[in-house]
Amino acid sequence: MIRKIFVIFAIAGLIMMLLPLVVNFEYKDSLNELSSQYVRGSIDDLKSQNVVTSVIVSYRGLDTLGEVTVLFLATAGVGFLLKHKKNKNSLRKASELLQTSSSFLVALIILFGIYIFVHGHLTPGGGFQGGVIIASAFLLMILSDINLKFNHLILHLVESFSGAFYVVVGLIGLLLGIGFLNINIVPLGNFGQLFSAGAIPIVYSLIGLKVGAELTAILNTMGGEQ
Amino acid sequence: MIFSLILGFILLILGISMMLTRNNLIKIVIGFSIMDTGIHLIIVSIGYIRNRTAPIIDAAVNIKDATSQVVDPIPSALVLTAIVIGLAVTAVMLSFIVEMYKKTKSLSIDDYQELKW
Amino acid sequence: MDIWTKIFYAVISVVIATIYGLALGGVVRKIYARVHGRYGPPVWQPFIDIIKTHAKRVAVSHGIMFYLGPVFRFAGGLGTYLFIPVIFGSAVFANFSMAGDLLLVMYFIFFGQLGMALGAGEGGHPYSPLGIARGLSQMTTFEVPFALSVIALAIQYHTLNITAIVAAQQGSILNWTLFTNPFAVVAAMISMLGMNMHSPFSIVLAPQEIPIGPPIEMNSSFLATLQTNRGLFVAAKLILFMNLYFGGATNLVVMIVKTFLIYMFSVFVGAAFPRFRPEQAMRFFLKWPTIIGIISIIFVAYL
Amino acid sequence: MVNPIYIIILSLITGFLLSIFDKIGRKLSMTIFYGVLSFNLFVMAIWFYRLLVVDVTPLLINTAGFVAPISINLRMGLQEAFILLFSNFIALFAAIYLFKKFKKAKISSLVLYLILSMGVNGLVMTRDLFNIFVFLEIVSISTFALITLEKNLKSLSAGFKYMLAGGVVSTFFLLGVIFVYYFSGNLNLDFINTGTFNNLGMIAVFMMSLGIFIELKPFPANGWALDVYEATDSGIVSVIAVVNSAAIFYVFYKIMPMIPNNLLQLLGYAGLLTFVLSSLMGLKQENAKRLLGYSSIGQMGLLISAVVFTTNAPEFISILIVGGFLVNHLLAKAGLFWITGIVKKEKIADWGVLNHSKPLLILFGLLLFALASLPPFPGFWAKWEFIRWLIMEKMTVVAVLVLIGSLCEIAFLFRWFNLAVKKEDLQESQIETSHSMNLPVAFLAGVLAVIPVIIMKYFYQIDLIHLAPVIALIVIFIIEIIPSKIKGILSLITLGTYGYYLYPLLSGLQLFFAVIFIIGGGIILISTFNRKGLNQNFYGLLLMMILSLGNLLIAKGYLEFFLNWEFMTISSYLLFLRGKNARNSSFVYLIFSIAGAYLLMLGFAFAPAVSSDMVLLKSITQIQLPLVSIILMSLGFLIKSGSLGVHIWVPDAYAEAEDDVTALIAGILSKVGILGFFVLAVSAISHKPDIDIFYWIGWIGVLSTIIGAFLAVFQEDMKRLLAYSSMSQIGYIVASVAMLSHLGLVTALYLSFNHLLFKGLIFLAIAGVIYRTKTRNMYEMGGLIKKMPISYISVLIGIIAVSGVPPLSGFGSKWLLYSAFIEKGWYLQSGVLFFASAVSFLYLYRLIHSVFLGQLKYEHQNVKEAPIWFILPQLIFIIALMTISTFPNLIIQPLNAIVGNYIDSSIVIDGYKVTSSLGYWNGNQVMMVTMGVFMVPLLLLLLLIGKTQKVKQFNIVFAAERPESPQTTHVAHNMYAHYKKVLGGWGKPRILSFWNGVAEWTHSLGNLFRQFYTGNGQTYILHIILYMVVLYIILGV
Repeated sequence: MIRKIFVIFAIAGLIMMLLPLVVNFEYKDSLNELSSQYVRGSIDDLKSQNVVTSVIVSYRGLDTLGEVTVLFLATAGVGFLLKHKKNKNSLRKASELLQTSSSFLVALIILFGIYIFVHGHLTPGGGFQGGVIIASAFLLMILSDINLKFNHLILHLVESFSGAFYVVVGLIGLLLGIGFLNINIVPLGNFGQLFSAGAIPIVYSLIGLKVGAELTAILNTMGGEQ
Repeated sequence: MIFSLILGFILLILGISMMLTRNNLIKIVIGFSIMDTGIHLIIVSIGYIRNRTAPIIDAAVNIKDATSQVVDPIPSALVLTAIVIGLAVTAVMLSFIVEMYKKTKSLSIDDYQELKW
Repeated sequence: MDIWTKIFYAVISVVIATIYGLALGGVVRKIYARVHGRYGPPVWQPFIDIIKTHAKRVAVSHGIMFYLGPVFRFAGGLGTYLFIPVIFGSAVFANFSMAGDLLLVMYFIFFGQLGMALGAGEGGHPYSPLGIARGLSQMTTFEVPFALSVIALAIQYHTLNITAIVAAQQGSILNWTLFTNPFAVVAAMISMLGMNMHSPFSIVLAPQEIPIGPPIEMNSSFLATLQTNRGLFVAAKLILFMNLYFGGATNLVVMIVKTFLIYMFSVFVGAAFPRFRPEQAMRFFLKWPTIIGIISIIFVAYL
Repeated sequence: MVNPIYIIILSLITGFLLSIFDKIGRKLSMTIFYGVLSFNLFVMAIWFYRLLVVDVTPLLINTAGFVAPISINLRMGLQEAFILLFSNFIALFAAIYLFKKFKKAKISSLVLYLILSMGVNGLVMTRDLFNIFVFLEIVSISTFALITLEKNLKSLSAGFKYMLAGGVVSTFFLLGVIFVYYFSGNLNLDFINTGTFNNLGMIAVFMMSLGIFIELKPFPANGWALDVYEATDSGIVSVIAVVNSAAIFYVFYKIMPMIPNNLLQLLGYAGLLTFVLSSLMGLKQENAKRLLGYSSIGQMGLLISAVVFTTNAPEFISILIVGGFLVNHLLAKAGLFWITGIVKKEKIADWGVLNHSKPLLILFGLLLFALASLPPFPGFWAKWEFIRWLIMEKMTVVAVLVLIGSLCEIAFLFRWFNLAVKKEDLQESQIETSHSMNLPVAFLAGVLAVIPVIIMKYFYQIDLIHLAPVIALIVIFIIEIIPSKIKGILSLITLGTYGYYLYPLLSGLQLFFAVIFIIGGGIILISTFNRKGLNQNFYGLLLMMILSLGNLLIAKGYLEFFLNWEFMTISSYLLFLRGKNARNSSFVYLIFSIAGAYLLMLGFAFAPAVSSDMVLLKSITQIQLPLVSIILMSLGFLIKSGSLGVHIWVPDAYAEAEDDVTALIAGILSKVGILGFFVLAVSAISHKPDIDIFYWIGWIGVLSTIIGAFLAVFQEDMKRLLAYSSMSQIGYIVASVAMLSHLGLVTALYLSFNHLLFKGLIFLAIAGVIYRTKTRNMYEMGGLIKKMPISYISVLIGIIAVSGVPPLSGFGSKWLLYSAFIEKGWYLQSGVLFFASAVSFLYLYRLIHSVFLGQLKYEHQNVKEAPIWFILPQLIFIIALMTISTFPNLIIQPLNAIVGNYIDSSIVIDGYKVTSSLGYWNGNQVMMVTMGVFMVPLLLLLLLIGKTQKVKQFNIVFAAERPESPQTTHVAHNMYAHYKKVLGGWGKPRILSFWNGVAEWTHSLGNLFRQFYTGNGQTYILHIILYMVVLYIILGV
């Protein structure tokens, strides 16, 4: 009972604290200096159509590297926590419909995923989104065949090397003396084209592969759990 | 669009209330996810500017005058990171629950307080 | 002054004081007997006792400390006496008072008591430590009013030099401490009752429970030494009180009269009152006499 | 110069690839793993060196080819290098510590660990708010996973609670960050100006700061942290408690400029509250790791308050304070956590098992001392400066609370230490350990030991002679394998050399105390030659104590004085602890001593500065000490001298110490409080305080004498009896000093010297008796005069000197005492003193009678005289006593001259005759007369009964019957029962009850507060949210 009162008090206090932020909130009517620089820079310096991608991969590349690391940690952590132990035939088999449809959908979804991360600098999307889509394809496979076994080694290799290459790509910039995670290490190309925005597509592809592999690994570990 | 901000805050409060009141571990994690989602909504709403388009400089945007036509790209970039991190935390939390459940066969948070004082 | 002359004078002084003290003891016994309705021993009985005990053939000793106990005791009596100027203005009776002041005398009293207690302790008789424990305990309590009274004197006369204190009381009877600071005298006189260990403060020697108290194991010459000392020591104490509170003495006769009267006070009280239990006696000293002592200090220091 | 960003790059690449390498072999992956961690440490070491020595300009590392704020940048400045140096150091050594576990664990654990270490580096270096969030999450997630290195229910549920709490907290941090961005349009710390924020902006800053702040585990929003500390593997928990905490603390430090001042102050107080309460709660803690957990959150709280409250301080001071606390916490805590892993005992009561491994026990002690902020470890200097700074800033309450917290912390830490040292290990279990686990601990302790030298040399320029006590300790420790006697001789030589070194530096008062400390110490030291075998850990401590006492005399300024004061406290505590049953007694001693030291520290903090090139004993005469300073310092000195009210440590400590140590303590250590009072007195003579505080100190001294005497009367244990006697005697000295008159000071010095002689004498004699009879209870002895005549003579002379009976020097002290008191006008006091002096006869007689006189017990029929090594120093003391009794000039004249430096003499010395305004005393003549009057009856008796009849034991006049046994015949037990009756209700131990009450209440209070930690994860979230709300409300009001 006392607990409830405290909970109510806590929630009420929280609302009281946050309410001014909502009530007095006003949208900005122009970009601030920093974001204007980003928009201009994305067009002029990075030749990247998608400003958000520019921010993610280039300007705030360190964040993204961290983000990738976090995901990697989650994979490692989940793997560390859970044991791989497959318990066969304990679950109901997937329906015919799911099995059949998944068999041809998977390839399409993977293709779509690849499209998404390759075009990250041009259209909405990017490595993370693409990776998630790819993983969803594998989720579909797991759902359709619960006893499915993925080749761990390949997942592993993809995951590890894509991550490592990402860092190496960043390292190249540092070695060239133009700064860690600089995407200027390959020609920038022309604005609006697939091969533009320097190393952004490369980075995003690596991220896409990594995220796809990692999420699949997580799903695999969790799915294999009893 | 201020609606999305309000919604974000509502989700935030809702998530927290859920974490504070639900007894089931899974539900607490769901509460956490809801709270997280609320934050993500708030982040996105922050960068919004009225009557502007997404920060993608394609045909819809005049390159010369891009800065006055697009919304703030930074929150959008940040939210991506935040989502991924939220996902990672949720994944680890769930695997904790799986392991804990294996040990005690209980999903009630009240059954996990042997460490105290 | 030549040191040999000094010693010669001291010997005379000691002999006189001892004889006087012993005689006083005889008188007391007589008085007690009369109060009890008996005839009582002759006044010179103490002398006879001493000679008799000395004449014992067998002297049992329990060890060196036992042997030295009476020595300490007698040395304590001698020393105490010798550090007190007996007769104001007399070279013969000035003793060795130039070596120290009132504090020295007060602490030298302990010398004999401590030595005696040690000697008696080695005797190994359980009654000795019992008596000593009581005696020492009682001593701690009656010393309090006495000390307070001495402090009052020090405040009053701005000195702890006994000769100077006596000198300050000369001239008129009204200059006596008895009249200038009556509270101090009352406190001191009550504590003297304890010091003399007459009834009601005689539990230390309580003959029924612990036959004759600490010196129970003492025999022959050991006992005789103690008895001799008792005479000297009583005399020393009385002279000290006379000096401090009753104007001192300028000649032997005055001294004998005054000390006799002072002694009679404790004798009369002793004859009239029954004995206290140890804790009663000690509580008594810590209550009224102490308060009076404090009053005496306040009286001279702050009023 | 290696760019620090390579730490991140290398860690990430290897992190990503480590599991691939592991497929080849665990050896390879392990090599790479440790290689990277070493690389990190190496990089930070060279950067730290560079920034410290070569060029202090910080390095700014931009990423992505753009400058900040467009891109995220990292910073490598001195502070970052400092934090990361230690963090990487601990990370590497924790990994080494975990070597065996890592060898068997899944490869993911190594990966997680590597990334965790990377995250910490990034967290410290990054200057971007959102990037902080990212790195924070990296650190958190890897930590969450690593908590389950030992996968059991405890660690799982603790980890889960941690995740819930961490999740909520970081959500609020993120919310704050995003709104900060909204209001400032920037995320880079160097480009955000919160000064321009409106109220809404402040809410954002509030949430952001609280997000970080709660990660630092403030009370009561820290239950999760405690559970994690308790449940996690020792190696991992050391990383969590130390590396993570340091990094997050640094994040807090980074965002501090953004936090508005009122919030900052509030957080400072919240940190302080955490420190005090967690120390309080630790008192009730029985679980070793949870205990360290309480200590950790306390230390973090202290760090926060230190960093908040010293924002305005000069750089020199703030570096010393914050850096000192930080390093202290990092190193000591990590080492202690590792030891918990080695010992593998959950309950601190089971830690007696450490006795099986002496080196480990010593390391444990070292780390514990460091954690307790005792000198010479870094925390000591930090605390000293912190308190001074707080007082200077008029934050007295904060200073007091810090000290109270520290005291509680010391209480629970040392209860643990005492259990480890003294508790018998009943299960006879062994400690299983390996070099990979021991070495990190040892290395850490080594680093901790080196830092003080740096601080002393570079920060303070303290003369390294003040390290002599520690050096002596270490040297003797190294040569521990040689026999005890040789070590004893070496110690004597050391003392001699030290005295020779000291002599030219000393004069007056210093010289007097040097004689007491060094010569007195040397004489008593002879008695320790009786010890057999190796006798480990003894002479080092002994030397440490005596040298620190000597150093007190040449200390310049307050700090050096206090440093040696603490050395003295530590060494004496450890000496006490050596006693067989000294677990509780030494603990009480330590707590009281430390409390006293803290009072002293406060007192010094209030005092105006003194010139630093003059000895404190001299420079203090030139300044006016403020009243509060005098009061605080007097309280400290009163505790040390065991005065009334704070005397309860005295009897047990004296009684339970080893017997020769007791002599040393009573003879020498008890004078150190007196030295303290002299420091106060020489200042107060020339600068009278506004209120006559010394009058009350005088009363305390006077009451100590009487109550100490009475307490002594009722003891059965002779060492306790003598302990109370010391309390009584020291009371005389304190009262005499407090008079501040010439005669008073002379008396105090005279008494001190005398006390050394007679207490040293008696305690040594008693030590011999105990050595032979193996008991301390007086009623179990008796009649020993025949078996141990020399000891008897020693005690006899000793008690004559104590009691003040002429002709020995004791009377001189009594004469001076009463003269001084009456002259001063303290009449009632002198009445009480007289009473006390009379009461002292009771216990002195009891002592000598019960032990040496009366009936010899059967079991002591074959007891021999005490060993020569006990007798020898006794003879020296006897000779000294007799000499100054016969020729009092030898001592009175120099003392008169010493005190004459400060105040005009009021006595006349003419030959052997001393004349005061009241009376006179001729010690020589008294001696002669006494000799004379003693000889007269002796010769008489010899003449009359030259031959006595020797009789056997029991041949006594006992109502014609023989007594049964010596036990019943020997009247000794409860000897003064009748006096108890007299005292009635006055005889109750009220002060003891009072302190017991204090202890009980403190523990109950601690227990009350820790009920917050219900163990329920949900409640912990509630705490966090309520904490924010409450703080917000406080801030709004």
